[in-house]
Amino acid sequence: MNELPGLFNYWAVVFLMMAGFYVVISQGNLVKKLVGLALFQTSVFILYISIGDVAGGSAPIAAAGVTLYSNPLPHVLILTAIVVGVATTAVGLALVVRIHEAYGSVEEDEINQQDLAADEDREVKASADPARTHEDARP
Amino acid sequence: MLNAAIIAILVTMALALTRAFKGPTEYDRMLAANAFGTKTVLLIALGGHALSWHSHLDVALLYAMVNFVGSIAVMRFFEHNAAHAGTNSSGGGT
Amino acid sequence: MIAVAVIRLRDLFAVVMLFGIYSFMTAALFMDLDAVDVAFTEAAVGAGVTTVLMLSVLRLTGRSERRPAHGPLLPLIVVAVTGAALVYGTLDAPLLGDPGAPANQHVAPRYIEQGPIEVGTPNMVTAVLASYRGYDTLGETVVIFTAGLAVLLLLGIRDDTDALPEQSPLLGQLVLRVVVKSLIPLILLYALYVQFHGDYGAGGGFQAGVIFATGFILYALVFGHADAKRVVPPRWLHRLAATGVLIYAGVGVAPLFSGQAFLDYSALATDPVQGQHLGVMLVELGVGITVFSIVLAIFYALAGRRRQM
Amino acid sequence: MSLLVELLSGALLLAGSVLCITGGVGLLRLPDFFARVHAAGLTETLAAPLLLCGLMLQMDWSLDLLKVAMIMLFILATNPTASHSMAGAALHGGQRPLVTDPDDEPQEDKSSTA
Repeated sequence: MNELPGLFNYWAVVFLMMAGFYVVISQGNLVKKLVGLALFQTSVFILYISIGDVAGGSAPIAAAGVTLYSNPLPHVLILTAIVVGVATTAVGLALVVRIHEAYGSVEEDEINQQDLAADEDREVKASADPARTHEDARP
Repeated sequence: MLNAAIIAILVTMALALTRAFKGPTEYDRMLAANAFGTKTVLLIALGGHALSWHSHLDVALLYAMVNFVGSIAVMRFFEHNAAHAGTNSSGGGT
Repeated sequence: MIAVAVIRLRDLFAVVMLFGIYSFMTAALFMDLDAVDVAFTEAAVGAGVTTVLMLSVLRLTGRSERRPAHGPLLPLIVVAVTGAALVYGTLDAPLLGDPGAPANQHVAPRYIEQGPIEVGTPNMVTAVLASYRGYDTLGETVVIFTAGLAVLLLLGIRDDTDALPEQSPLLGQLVLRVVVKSLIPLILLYALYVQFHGDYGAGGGFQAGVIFATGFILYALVFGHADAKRVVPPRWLHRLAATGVLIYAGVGVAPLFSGQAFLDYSALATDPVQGQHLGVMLVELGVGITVFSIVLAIFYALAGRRRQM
Repeated sequence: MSLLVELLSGALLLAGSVLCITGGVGLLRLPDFFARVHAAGLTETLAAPLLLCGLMLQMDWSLDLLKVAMIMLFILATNPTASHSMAGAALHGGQRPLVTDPDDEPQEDKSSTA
């Protein structure tokens, strides 16, 4: 499908990237957000790989009688990036698991609510007993 | 004939994809995903031969493995949920 | 492919399923763009490991949460504006497959022309990965190592094997068990092939590590975590991960003794090309070990955790 | 000889494609999950070897041939297993095969809710 008109690859990448972006900013669920991030990531991968593609070139493995290869450099970068990407995704997932254990939810707004409630709780206590907050603040 | 086969595989992939989107139950989705994976293996094996890609068969072999592992993982997830459903009475929700 | 992305914005479990499909498609696209190694990695990582990890997290957090927090209008506008700006930016970009594009002019020709001669590996991706850009790859390996450490720190390193009495629910299926048992050696063998054949064809340390880990993940999925941990204790994994990084760094340090630069493998043997070859192989081995142990350790940490409430 | 091989390969590929599409249509059209499993699993298990055999007949002797054989072996081993345990999982998870005519289904629903 190398005959697809010139700039199509960029548009596909932009579309995917925006889809991932949309998921990240609009969804409240943290797991969903991670999926969105992964989507964003793959769009960047595709961008790099499509930049490195050379029309009519073959895979960058030296073979007799082939003179035109596609650019190996983006391949290397993305190769490592994919594995690093899965490692970072795993860190994100681990965080989500911990958050779920601490808050009992992976929804952003519920977590915020709980935080707010906790803050208010603390403020109420603080206004009731100003001397104690002073002590609290010192150490 | 190779081209015809490739087109057939593509059509089947599209059908499986539709099922994956529609899938009334999760099991349908899983089935569709599995079928889709197998079709991808075939597509890469045949299409790679037709377009003479380099070392496409390695990739196809790897896909076959990964597809299987993925299905097993999903099934394990289901069975886990089913086991929980017995005690929780709600299928895995919080 | 684009359609997948759109309709994917739905129920959580379906999202993960469809993400697997999407990964397959991405990998097929990479094949089409002549990036064999990348397709290899994406297939092993995206479709296999990511799906497994996401599923084990969904098992922990529950999957039915789905609530549009606020109206989709504002994010849509933001996204549309950003997208439009990006599309506008691409109008000047070089066309797909243009050999004269700036990205293909700078260092790539040197890698392509000199790689097989200087490093002695026909697969240029491997040559660039391990030799020319050895520093980068060392950095990536350390990043993976650090990520593994972070996951372990977050989820706890204790390996309380007896705390997991639950048998795998799939253990009851005889057919599955027999087939899986006979397939795992094949997978591991294939991983070794990928590891050591990476100089000549698609493959290398990153992919091999992931495939190797996939084999053990399959075992753990079918036979339960306790059994898998008896085969590969997590304690070993932690040491193996460090060993991999050490192998890499050690190969890098070795040339220093003979007055060469860090990671200059030519000094490893009397013949520079042979030295390069040896260095590349050792480095790939280090990478493979690290990736394998980190992926498996992450899997243990995420999937071995029981639901808290 | 080569013509024979060519013809044979073509026939295998054609048969495989037909089966493949049949499976796809079955996957989409059949009324319940178990029927779909059987459609997908059964046709796939036959279609994949057919297609791969057709491919093998077109290739030269090399290591690649062995790889295709490996792929075939792998699909033959994993596909039925996966279908089998999927059906098992679905049964375990509370899905029941649809034994009645699908046209009766709405009535049955009504009677069960009433």
